[in-house]
Formats: sequence, C-alpha cells, structure tokens
Amino acid sequence: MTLSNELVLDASNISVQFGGLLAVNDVSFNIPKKSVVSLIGPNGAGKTTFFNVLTGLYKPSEGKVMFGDREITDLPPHKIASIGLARTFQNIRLFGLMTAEENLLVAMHSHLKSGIASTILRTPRQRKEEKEALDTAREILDFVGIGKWSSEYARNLSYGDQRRLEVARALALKPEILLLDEPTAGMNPQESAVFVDFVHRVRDARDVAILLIEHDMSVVMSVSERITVLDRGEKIAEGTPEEIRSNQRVIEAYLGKAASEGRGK
Amino acid sequence: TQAQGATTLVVSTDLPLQGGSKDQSDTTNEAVALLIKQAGGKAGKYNVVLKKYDDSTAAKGSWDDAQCAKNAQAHVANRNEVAVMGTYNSGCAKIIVPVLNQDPKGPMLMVSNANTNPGLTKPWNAGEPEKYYPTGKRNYFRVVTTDDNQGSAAANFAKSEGVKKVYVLNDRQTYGQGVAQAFTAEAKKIGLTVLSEGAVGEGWDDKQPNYEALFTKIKALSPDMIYIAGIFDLNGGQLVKDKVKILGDNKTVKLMAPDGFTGYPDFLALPEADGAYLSFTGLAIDFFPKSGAAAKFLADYKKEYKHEPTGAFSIYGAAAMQVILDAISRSNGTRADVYKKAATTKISATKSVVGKAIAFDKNGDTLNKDITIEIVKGGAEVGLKVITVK
Amino acid sequence: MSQAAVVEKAAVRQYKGTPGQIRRRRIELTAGVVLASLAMVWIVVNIINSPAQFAQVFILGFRNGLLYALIALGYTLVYGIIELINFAHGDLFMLGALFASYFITVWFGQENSNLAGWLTFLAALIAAMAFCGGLNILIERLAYRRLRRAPKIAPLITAVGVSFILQFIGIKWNGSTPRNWPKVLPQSEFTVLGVNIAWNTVILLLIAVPLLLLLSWVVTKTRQGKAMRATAQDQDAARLMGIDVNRTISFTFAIGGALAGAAGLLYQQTTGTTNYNLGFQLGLIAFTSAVLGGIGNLNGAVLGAVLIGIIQGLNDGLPIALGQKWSQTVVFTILILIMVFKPAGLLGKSTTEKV
Amino acid sequence: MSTLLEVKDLSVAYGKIVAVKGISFNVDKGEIVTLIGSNGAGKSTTLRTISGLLAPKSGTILFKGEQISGMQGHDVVKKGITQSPEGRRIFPRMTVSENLDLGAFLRNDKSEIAADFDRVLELFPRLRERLTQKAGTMSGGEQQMLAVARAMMGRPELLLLDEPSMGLAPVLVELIFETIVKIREQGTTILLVEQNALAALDVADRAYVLESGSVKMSGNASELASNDEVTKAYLGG
Amino acid sequence: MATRAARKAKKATRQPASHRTWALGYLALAAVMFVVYQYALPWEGLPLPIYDFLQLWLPPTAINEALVYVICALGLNIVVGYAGLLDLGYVAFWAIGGYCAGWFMSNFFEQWNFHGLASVPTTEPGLHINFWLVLVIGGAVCAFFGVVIGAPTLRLKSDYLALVTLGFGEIIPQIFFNGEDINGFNLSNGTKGITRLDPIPTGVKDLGPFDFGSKFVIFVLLAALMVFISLQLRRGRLGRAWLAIREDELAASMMGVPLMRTKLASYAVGAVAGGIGGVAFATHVDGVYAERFNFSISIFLLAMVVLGGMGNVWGVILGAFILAWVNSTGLPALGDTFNTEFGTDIDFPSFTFLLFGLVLILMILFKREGLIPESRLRMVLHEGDADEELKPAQEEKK
Ligand SMILES: Nc1ncnc2c1ncn2[C@@H]1O[C@H](COP(=O)(O)OP(=O)(O)OP(=O)(O)O)[C@@H](O)[C@H]1O
Ligand SMILES: Nc1ncnc2c1ncn2[C@@H]1O[C@H](COP(=O)(O)OP(=O)(O)OP(=O)(O)O)[C@@H](O)[C@H]1O
Ligand SMILES: [Mg+2]
Ligand SMILES: [Mg+2]
Repeated sequence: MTLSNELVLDASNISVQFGGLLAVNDVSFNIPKKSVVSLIGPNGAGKTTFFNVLTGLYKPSEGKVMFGDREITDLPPHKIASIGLARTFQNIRLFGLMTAEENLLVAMHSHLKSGIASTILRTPRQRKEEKEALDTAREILDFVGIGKWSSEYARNLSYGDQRRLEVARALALKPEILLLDEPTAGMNPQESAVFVDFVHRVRDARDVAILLIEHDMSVVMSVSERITVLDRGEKIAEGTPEEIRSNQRVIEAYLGKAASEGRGK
Repeated sequence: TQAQGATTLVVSTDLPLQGGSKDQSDTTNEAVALLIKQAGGKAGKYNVVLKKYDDSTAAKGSWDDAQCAKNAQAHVANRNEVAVMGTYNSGCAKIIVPVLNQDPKGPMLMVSNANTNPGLTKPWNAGEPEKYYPTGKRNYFRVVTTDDNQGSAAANFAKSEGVKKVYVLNDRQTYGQGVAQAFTAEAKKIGLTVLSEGAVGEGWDDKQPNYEALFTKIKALSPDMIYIAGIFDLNGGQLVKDKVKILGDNKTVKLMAPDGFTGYPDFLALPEADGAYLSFTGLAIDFFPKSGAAAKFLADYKKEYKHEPTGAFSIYGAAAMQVILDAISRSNGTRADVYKKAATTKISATKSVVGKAIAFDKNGDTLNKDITIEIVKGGAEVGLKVITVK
Repeated sequence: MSQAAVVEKAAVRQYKGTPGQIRRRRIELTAGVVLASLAMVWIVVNIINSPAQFAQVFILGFRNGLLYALIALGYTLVYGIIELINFAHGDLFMLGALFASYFITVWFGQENSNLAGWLTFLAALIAAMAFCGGLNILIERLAYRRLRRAPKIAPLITAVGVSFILQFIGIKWNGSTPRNWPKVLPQSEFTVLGVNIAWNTVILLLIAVPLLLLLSWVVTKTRQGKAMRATAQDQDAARLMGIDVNRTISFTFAIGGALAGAAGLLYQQTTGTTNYNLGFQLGLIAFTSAVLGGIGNLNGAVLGAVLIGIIQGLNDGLPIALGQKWSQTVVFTILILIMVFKPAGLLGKSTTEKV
Repeated sequence: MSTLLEVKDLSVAYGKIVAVKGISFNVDKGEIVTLIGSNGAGKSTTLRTISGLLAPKSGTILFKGEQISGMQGHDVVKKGITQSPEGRRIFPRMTVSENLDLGAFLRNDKSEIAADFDRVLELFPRLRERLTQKAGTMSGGEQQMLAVARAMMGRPELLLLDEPSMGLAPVLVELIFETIVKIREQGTTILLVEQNALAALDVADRAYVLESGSVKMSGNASELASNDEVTKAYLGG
Repeated sequence: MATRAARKAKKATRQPASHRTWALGYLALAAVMFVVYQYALPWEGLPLPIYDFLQLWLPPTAINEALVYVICALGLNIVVGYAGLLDLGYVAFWAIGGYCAGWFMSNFFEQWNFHGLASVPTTEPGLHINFWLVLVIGGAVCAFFGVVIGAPTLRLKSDYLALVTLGFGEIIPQIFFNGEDINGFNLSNGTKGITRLDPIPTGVKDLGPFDFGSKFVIFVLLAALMVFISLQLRRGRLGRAWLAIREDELAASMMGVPLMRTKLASYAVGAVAGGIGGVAFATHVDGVYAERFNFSISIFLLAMVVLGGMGNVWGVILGAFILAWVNSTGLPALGDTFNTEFGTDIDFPSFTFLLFGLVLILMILFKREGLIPESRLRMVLHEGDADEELKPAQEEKK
C-alpha cells in the first residue's frame, strides 16, 4: 500500500450478521487523511451494510471502529455525524420541503449552540451565530456550484443538483470523512464525468477524506487512490486501481470480461 | 333602563340541547313553551317571549363549561331578558349564577328545574354557597330539592325494609355522588353495613359495555340491597339488567335508586326493573294528582306534542317557568325587581303543574321536601309512602 | 484469507447489539420482569382469595374481549391497507347494533328466544354485515378515496367528520339516551365447576371464531388477500402487478364493515342496549387493542382485544383491584407500558429501514 | 412487422408542470426500442403513463390497435404490458418469492407460472438463495434484480424496463443486457429506458432521444450510437 | 397598548414581510375588537340592531373562548405542524394547566393557606397565587409533563406514538375526573369541579367575569406570545431540526440532529402552550370541570391545526378561531336566525353533528391544504390535487 499517511478512520475486524447471514465478515478497513478510497463489490457484497456500521446505523456483531483515537462503534448516528463523519444516501434523502440553505443549516445543528431561550429572544450571540452559519451555508453552496438555488426548495432541484446538494449538506457537517453511497447512480456518463472532477475539488478544497461506494468503474478508477473489494461480506482485494483492474479474482466476481477489457462501463 | 316602556320581556331556558341530554331538554323546552302559550304569552301586564339557549356544543356532545360562560354573558347582554329557566347541570349553574348575580342591571333571576347539588344554595364545599353570590343577593332558586335529602330518606327506608348490608354505586357525576354520599352517611349512622368503600360508594363507568364483572364482585359480598345513586341515562338500563342477571331479582337482593331513575318509560319497561324501589324528590309524573292543574297540563302536553315528556324534570321545567311568570307579573318589569319577587313566590298546589305547592326558603330551595318512595310493579311506579325530611 | 480465519468466523456470536443497547435491554427486561411479577402476584393473590370469582370475571372479560376483537379487526384491516386510523369505525359498529335492533325487534317483531327468534337472528347477522359492509364501502368511496395521495392527517380529520355524521344518524335513529331491547338469544346459563357461563357467550364464540378464522384465511390464503397485502405496501406497484387497487380497498372496507356489523348484532344481543355514542368508547378500546397487538396485524388485534377485555374484567370484578372507575386508566397504563417495552405492539415486528 | 404500441402526441403533466410534451413513437412486435435522454427528460413519465399510473393530458396510446390511454393500471396489465419501474418498487415487507408470485398475479396457468419461476431464478441465482428474505432488506442491486424478475413473471407481450441496470455491478450489467436480448428472443417486445445509453443502444433495434419532454432524435440504434451529437451528450464521449 | 407591545416585539425580531403584515393585521383587528367590546357594546347609545347583531354573532365570551383555542392550537401546531408528531391527547396539557389555575387560584385547598401576590385578601383560605405567576407555573408543569410523557415513548413510530399520547390524554383527565377521593385525598373535587377563581390582578383593576374586554386583551397577548415563540423557534436552530425530522427522521439523525432531544423539545414547548391555554381557559369560565377534558377536544384541536394550515401560525389562528366560533356561536346563531327569518321551528341543535361533520369533510376535500397553508405544505398537497385532476377520467371508466 502506497498510502502511509495518518489514518482518520480505522475499522478493524468488523462483522455484521443478519439472522444466519454474515453480511460483513471480519473486514478491516481504514481511511488515511485526505484520501479518496473506494469500496466496490458485487451486489449484496455488504458495502452499504459496512457503511451503515461506520455511520452508526448498524452496530457490528464484532469489531470496532476508531475515529482518530476515539472509538465510535457504540455512538448513536447523530453523535457520529456531529464529530465528523458525514454521508450521502444511495437513494437521495434530502429534506425536500426545506430550502437548499436550510438543508445545510440542519446539518450544522450540532455545531450551533443557541438554545430555546436565546432563540426566542434573538440574543446578539444567537443572531451572530445564525448569520455566520448562513454565510457558511451559502459559501458551501457556491462551492458545489448551486449557489443560485440557495433559497429554492430541495425537491424542486434537478436530479444532478440534488446530488450536489446532498454532498453540500454533508460538507456542512464539517466532516473529516465524507461517505458517498453510489452518488452517480442514475447519472449518464456525461454527468458522471463532471462528478469525478467535483470529487477531486471537494477533497482538495475541503480537507476531507472521501469514501466512495460505486458501481460505475469509470468513476471509481479515476478518483480512487485505493480500492477495497468486498465479495459476500469478505474483503477479497485491496490496492490501487491498476492492481484491482488486473486482479483475477475481482474480474471474476465483479468486473466481468467487458470491464477488464477496458470498456469501463 | 332596559325595560323602559318595553312591554315585551324575554324569558329564557338554558339547557343542553345536544348529545346525551338532548331528549330530556327537548321535552323540557316543549313543556315550558306550552306553559307560556297557555298563559297567553303574558305575565301580568307584560308580554313574554321565550328564547332557548343551548349550553352544549357539537364538539363536546354534552354540556360545555365555556358555552355556559358564553350563555351567562348572553343572558346579561340580551337587553330585554329578565329571567332564566335552567340549568340542567349543576356545574353549569355554578358558572352562570355568579355572572347573573353581578349583572349591573340585575341581579338576574334564575330558576332551575334540575340542579340538585346542595352547594349552590347552602354550605357544602369550601366557600359555598357564598361564592356564587358575590353581591350577597340571592337570585337563584330551584323547584327540586337537593341531593342530601333524598339519600338520607332512602337509607331510613332501607332500614325499615329490613336491609342490613348495602352496596352503594354512583354514576360519578355531581348528582349521583351527592345522593350516594348522603345515603352512605345516613346508612352508617343508623347502623346499616355499607359494603362499598369510600364516602360515595363505587363509581360505575357509563361507557362500559356491561357490568357483569362488577356485580360478580359485589355478589361475593352478599349484600341485601344495591343502592344505585345516579341517572338512568348513564347506562342505567344496562346496570339494572346486569344486577338482576348476576345477583338475582329485586326481591332476592333489593334494588333502590333515586329520582334519577324515575319517570323513564324505558326503565319501567325493563322486566328487570320489577320490584325496584325508587325515591323521588317531589312527585313523579305518575304521582301527579289525577285532577287539577297538574293532570290537565300533562294531558295538554300529550295532546299538543303527541308524546310523553321524557321525565318529570321536563314538567318541573314548566313549574320553574310558572315561578318566573309569577314573579314577573308581580314586578315592575326590571331584572332587579323580578328576582326579588321570586323569593316571595307562592304557587298553590291546585295551580302548580306538578301538583304540589311551590314556595322557597331563604336559600332559594323549595320548601317541598317530601320524598316519595315508590316501587316498580307491572311496568309502573307505584307509591309506597312519603317521607318528609326535616 | 487464511483457513483459520474462516473457521474462527464461523463461530461469530449472534448479533446482540452494542453494550449500550444491551444495557438498556437489560434495564427494560428487569423492569418488565418486575412489572410482570407484580401482575402475577396480583393475579395469584386474587386466585387464591376467590378462585371461582376469578374464573367468572375472567370469562366475562374474555367475552367482552371477543366483541372488541371484531371491531378491532376493522380498524386493523383499514389501517393495514391505507394507514388510516378510521375514527368512524366505532360509529359504524354503533349503527350496526342499531340496525340489528331494528331488524329483529321492530321490523320482524321478535322478542323471545324461540325458533322464529333464532332464524331472525341469523338473518339479522347477514343483514347487519351487509348493511355495515355496504355503508363502509360508500364512506370510503365518498370521503376517503379522493384523499389517497394526501398526507395521512387529511383523511384522519375526514374520518372525524364521518364519525360526526354517523353519530348524527345514530342520534336521530336511536334517540339521545340508551335504549334497551329484548334479546332473542337465550339468556340462560350453565355452570361448569362453579363458574356460570351464559349460553350467549358460547354463541358469540361460535360466530366470532369462525369469522376470525375465515378472515385470516381470506387475508393469508386467497388472491384477494394477496392483493390486499400488496396494495398495503405500495399501491402503484400493486397496479403494475395488475391489481385493481380501488376494488381491493373497497373490499377491505367491506369486510371491515361486515365485521363491525356482526359485532354490532352480537353486542346488541349480549347487552341489549344501544346508544348513539356507543361507538366512541368501544371504538377507542378497539383501536387500542389493534395497536396493542401491533397495528395491521390480524392476530395481534384479536390478542390485544381479548387481553384488554380480560384486564377490564379482572379490574372490575376482583375484590383486590382498582375498580371500574379506573378501568380506562388501567387499560391505557398497561398499553403504555407494553409500548415502552415492545414498541411495535405485542405481535408487531419493528422494521428497520434500509438505506 | 406489426405495430404493437403506438404513442401519438402524448402530453403528461404533474399539476402545472408539463413533463411530456406531445411525443410520438411506436414499438413494433418483437423489437427492442430504447428511450434515452438526460435526467428529467420525461422517460419515466412516459412509461408510467403507458402503464396507466398517470393519465395523459392529451394524446393517445394504442396497444395492438386498441386505445389504452386513460385505462386503469390493472387493466393495462391485463392487456399484456408489465413494467419494472424506476426505483424498484418491490414490496418491502414480503419475501422474495411472494414478490415473484405477485408478478404473476393475473395469471392462472399454475404449471407455466412454476416454469417461469424457475426461469427467472436461473437468470438471477442470488434470488434463489434469498427466496425467504424480506425484499426490503435486500441490497440495492438485489432489489433491482427482483424488480426485473417480477416484471418478467407477468409474461407480458410488452415489457417496459425503467433503468434496469441502475445500481448493478458491472458483471450484472452485462448479464442484464444479455437477458434483455434473450427475453426478446423468446418473443417479448421490450421498451427500454436507460441512462447507460451505450449499452442500451448496443442491444436495441431502434431508439428515441428525449429532451425536456420532446423527442429530439430518433432512428436506428446503431446509427444513433455513432451520431456525434448523441455521443457527446449521452455517451460520455 | 396592545399595539405598542407588538411594535416593540416586531422590531426585535425582523420577521419577513409577510409575517409582519399578518402580525399587524392581527393586532389591528384585535385593537378594533377591543374598542368595540370595551367601549361600544356597553354604550347605551349603540343602535339596537348593531348591538343585537354583535351579541348574536360575535359575543365577547365566544371570542375569548376562541382565543383560548387559538393558544392551545398554536401549541399543538408545534408538535404536529412543525415536528410532524401526531398527538391525540393534547387535552391532557390543557387539563393540567386548568387544574394549576384551580389549585393555585381558589380556596379549593382550604386546608392549606398560602398567598403569593394574590388578588384576594389574605384572610381567604386556600392557595392563592398571582394569575401571572400561575401562568408560568402552569406552563412549567405542563412542560415537565410533556417531557415525562415524551421520554419513554418518543422512540415509537408515528401511529404508536399517537396512541400513547391518546392514552395519556385519557388517563390524566380520568385522574381528575375520579380525583375527589384518591386514598382519601381530594385532588380535583371530581365532577363537581373547582369553581370561582381569583380575579386577575393587572395593577389597575382586578378582572372578574364581567371584564371580558380586558381579558380579551390578555388572551390576545398570550396568543401573540405563542405566535411570537412559534415564529422565533421555527426560524431558529430548533425549528429547522423539527422540520427536518418531519421530512425524514433518519436523514436528520444522520446529519447530527439528536432525535429524542429534539422531539422532546417540541413536546415540551407545545405543552407550555397547553398549560397557558388551560390557565387562561379556567379564568375564562371561572372554574375547572373535569368533564371538559375528553378525547373529542384533542381531536377538535387537531382539526383546527389541520384546517387552518398545518405549520403556518396564521393559518392555525384562523382555523382555531373559525372552528371554535362555528362550534360555540356560528351553528346556534345560524339556527336562531334561520328560524326567526323564515318563521320556521327547525330543531337546529339536532343537526349540529351533521353540519359539523360536513364542514370537516368538505373542508378537507376542497381546501385540504388549510385556509392559510404553509407554502411548503401547499406543494405536497397540490401534488395530490394534480393527480386527482388526472384520475377522474380513469375512475369514471370503472
Ligand atoms: N436487515 C437485513 N436483514 C437480512 N439481510 C440483510 C439485511 N440488510 C442487508 N442484508 C443482506 O446483506 C447483504 C449485504 O447487503 P448490502 O446492502 O450491504 O449490499 P451492497 O454491497 O450495498 O449491495 P448493492 O451494491 O447491491 O447495494 C445482502 O445480501 C442483503 O440481502
Ligand atoms: N411526481 C412528480 N411531481 C412533479 N413533477 C414530477 C414528478 N415526477 C417527475 N416530475 C418532473 O417531470 C419531469 C420528467 O421526469 P421523469 O421522471 O419522467 O424524467 P426521466 O426522464 O425519467 O429522468 P431520470 O433519468 O432522472 O429518471 C422532471 O422535470 C421531473 O422533475
Ligand atoms: Mg448498497
Ligand atoms: Mg426516470
């Protein structure tokens, strides 16, 4: 492995069991600071499940998740989110009837301090805080390129913009790690290509590490510094895109002939 | 100045016209309207017209405290109104009476046909009755006697019938609890064993589908008598049926109920009612004299409306209106005078639509404190004796 | 992946949750056990104290529970299919009871338990079921159908409106005070081990149980049932399968209504009393039963209803108990406790969302 | 070749938003026709309208010469059109096999159904492994397989597929397109909506390009695949 | 006086223009009505037809009562409209608030003697605390109960939560109903109720049953306070979290919103309004009666929130006002007028169930987004409409 930076996240020996099914089987996985790593694997390999373990939605049967030097295995999702692990969803889950900037402000909830009384009284501190939050929100929206929609309801945005808004909302959490679950599903190749640039920009400008789940190999191969492959809950390979592309086991289980022949998608 | 030159005065009724008490209130209004019609729409030199207020609402389906407050204000605001006949519920009276009492042009007279809670007129709970009369003047009267009287009369009667152990049930309403409390206290005093716990006995929930479990529990205590303090409307039919079903007929284990059970054809029609003792604070309809004003009024009522009144309370409504008309006819037509005249009302037994003379004591309670004891026989109320409370 | 690792993995413990969850569950379990044992102590004390009485009120409560169950099923069916808490359902039951009373006593003039009475009773059963089923279809058609895609709270308020209208019909038809009716079912009892059991309890059982079985057969085994379950989960997807969603929903309302009609008749024949606001209270209890058992779950509704009936019976009829005036409080307290420990109801399964 | 489905001047609106603006196209018996176009072009709306989930604002849809626009969804299925909808729409609280069962809701030929059951499970072995799993707990891709399999269980004359490859692993994407060809060989006509335009054009006979609710281009699939404009806009080239 | 306070309040908040317009309108209307009730109605020279018209259609007590409903509905709106939690037992808070007034503002507890800045002479037995303090106490007690009720149950999914709230809504009033003898202790005086409360001290004059003009001002201000609180919270951190939970609970928690705490806050804040409304209502009817607090009132309040326009305070105010008015005044006055105008003798009260039911059904069918819908909600609801417009063509075919 070429990446020897400090780790932001280190999950060791994670297993998740549903009834008789071992959906994730003793997987260890880490994310170096400011890196882009991907998790791929056939359908039902356990990627989303693993993701859900990291974000606290599922608790693993075995193993533990360290965030920096803090163990987060047992923290509730909202705590994990507020300490710096933000995610997007496989199916878009925006707050459709809130404006774009409100969506971001919700994500800043845990960073804001004002309580009921100060909100009712609009204390100077509360107002300052709100104003700063709003500025930050607008700045992030500008950054992802949907600044002009900041007071539009989320559900009125086009699909691509909604995807961006999801990322923006996740960024508003000031995360150290951004987890993206199939962000390009439903995009056409053209849009996916734009998205790849976007991911790079986020990583560079926002100082976050990115973990990506994706079936679109052209996306995965062009953004990832490291790829981990799961199959039936087990880690079957890990390495750079080149290593993965030529890994026989991965080709068999996942990529198929066409992909290995370089057709991308 | 509201009556200046006006010869038409408004008298009103204030009753719950929706929900469970609807039928009772409707026939009361009919009786009152008939009485006014028979008086030619006149009280002395004044023309009187009737206005009906509703103290219930659709949302609640029963009397509504806010509606009572609203009506109280409306009575005062209605410039030609001089007196109110009502209310049916004592709780509602407790809201209305103080407002009428403080009427700047009043106080305004209120005569009730059905409030039986003692606290409205005499010392009972803390601050009662003074708190209902902030001006110190007494503007409230009633033509039925209070709960406390009939409970004790019933207890004495029970003892005379050889009852030793009695179980008391109440309908959890002001009326039922008042009677139950008086009965329980008197029963203990005269040496009966009261099997039920507490000062008012056990409450029955009128919304339960049946009472078999309740009576199964009571059966284990083997009482000689069940005293059902409450109103028949609150699922009393079911209660009586289940009593007989579990404890046996009313000879085996006696059953007694206060006037909340009198005057209900539905009750009398029940086979299970046979042999039940009833008490009445005045006269049940069947006890009205078979001649004279009372008999005539009842006959007129049936002729006019082609059905029976729902209960004696309806006719007592007409009696209360008699009091009001009488007071108006002797007054100068102002509120402030009408209420004063009511205190000196005397309606003779021959004129009274309930067949008994009507007059009030200094509290505004009727002097008529006869408690009639009856038994249900062959689908009718049959009088046994009259107990006069001291 | 080494061979050893695989072997080790085979021994992975069954998933039990996080320490936090486990601790919480342990607290809940302890509390649950304490409460359950208090309840047991109460029951045992009462049994020892008065065994026959206990059995007697148990049976009485059970019988009421059966009636609740028939109403509760209507709630659960409708909820199960369109997630509507149908507040008007109790009032439909009330109209069923009124209809049955008129059918037997007024229209057919039967007042006694003889052959004619019996036949009228059977005819009334069918007629009341048809009447309430039809009425329920009509209600769905006029009041709820247009609100299919509206947020849940809209049909809920409509249901309140419908409930008002049905009560209006009830008050016009029945009058505002309880009305007592003669019964054509036998009023006699037989005694088993010192416990009196009314014949009408047996008849109730003989009618209610087959109805319940029939219903659960319809829902689990027939095509209609399949259509109902699919419609409940995703109406558009159901359409894509060729299911007539409107007809399926009408059908559901029809059987819910029919059960309410049957309950109305049986209620009227066991108690002999009707009242315009009957549906309100029993509806509330039935709805509670449905949720207690796990709303949408048929067996749950029956279990919840019978349980509530029995609890009420014991509370009303045992010497060491709070007594009838606290009946409602007891029922709802138990409900809340069960909800706390078993948030999806007794037989309900909590489904975790997949993201 | 006879025309199976004919869409004429179809317009569909969501409230005031007109999502499909007078499109016309047709599908011949035995063909694979694909609709491609960017997000929000109105592809799914078109399919939902054909299936009777939406009523058109104007225009007609003829199936085997018979008017089906405005028909209720279940009646459309009876005519022989099934759909694997966008977003899968499987029945989440039913098991996989119950879901498949419902796919054959309108059919009565028990033995044929059993045969089809086997056939789709052959195609998606993962489903066979999970016959008793609640569909809602399956992974995204597994649900997608189920949705396609379920639509096939209806044994339709015309199969509407809305982005069947969405969320599937590359191996499976290959498989799904192979399957589409196979289904066609067995005599089912297919109307396919795809984001993966390259693959779609690869298997299709003809294609229509939709943009903002209108047909922008149409023609032979292979011709379109080599059309510059199309390549630039939709094929990422 | 009302307006000055409002102007100040407004400056402090900088509400968006539409809210400012609404607030101005509300206060202007209130000011007009105050003048009418305080000065015009008691004026002997007021032409009789106008006097009668006002007394029949807009009697001051009905307006005051409606304002209490407004206060409570605004509280329920926070729970249902903002946070999207269905509460079927809101009446419990109203009851608790009412009994706070009963306990602390009357001679009911004659065995104890405590006076806290009360308006009655210290010779009066019982607990007598200043009305304004009781408002605070009522609000606080209800907030406490809001948390107590919410804590064990808020993790339930929506309809189960609805049922549990319904349970509390039944239990708490029943405790008051049966509360005359709880192990010998008289908690609530049972169905007899607690009557005659202390007048409201204002510094100038103590307000009794006749001072509806002044009470009107107090109620208007209390409602305005609830509006103010609602708007401020809605546009702050907590309000956004509520909306997010209403939209998508799971996504909200994944964005760092603590579900339990946020939901509990909505319960507590909503309950405060119930408590304040309860105290206000008790002074309005000058007593507390256990029979008031039944399920139908909870449903009635819910209907107000929905019909007014869930989530929009102005809509809720209008909805509450109209329904309360229809219930207490509109229906009976309509009947009266009809019968006098046409000389008929129709028994209108017997039709109120029918009319009320029709009002609810027709409103939902034809104006389901509420009278003044929240803009967000209008969108979803219109989406339904759109489908509906499309659907009939198909349904007729059936
Ligand atoms: N709650 C559950 N109960 C039972 N099985 C489950 C549950 N959740 C997931 N599974 C199973 O666990 C396996 C892993 O699912 P997961 O969603 O993690 O797959 P995935 O790698 O994200 O696949 P995809 O690429 O298709 O989204 C699947 O086979 C799925 O069916
Ligand atoms: N339920 C709805 N309500 C309102 N507008 C809608 C709805 N569904 C879709 N639309 C709008 O209709 C237009 C067409 O949408 P449609 O889903 O048909 O596009 P599509 O071509 O399938 O796009 P995609 O590739 O993203 O699936 C879009 O502008 C969309 O915003
Ligand atoms: Mg996945
Ligand atoms: Mg689409």
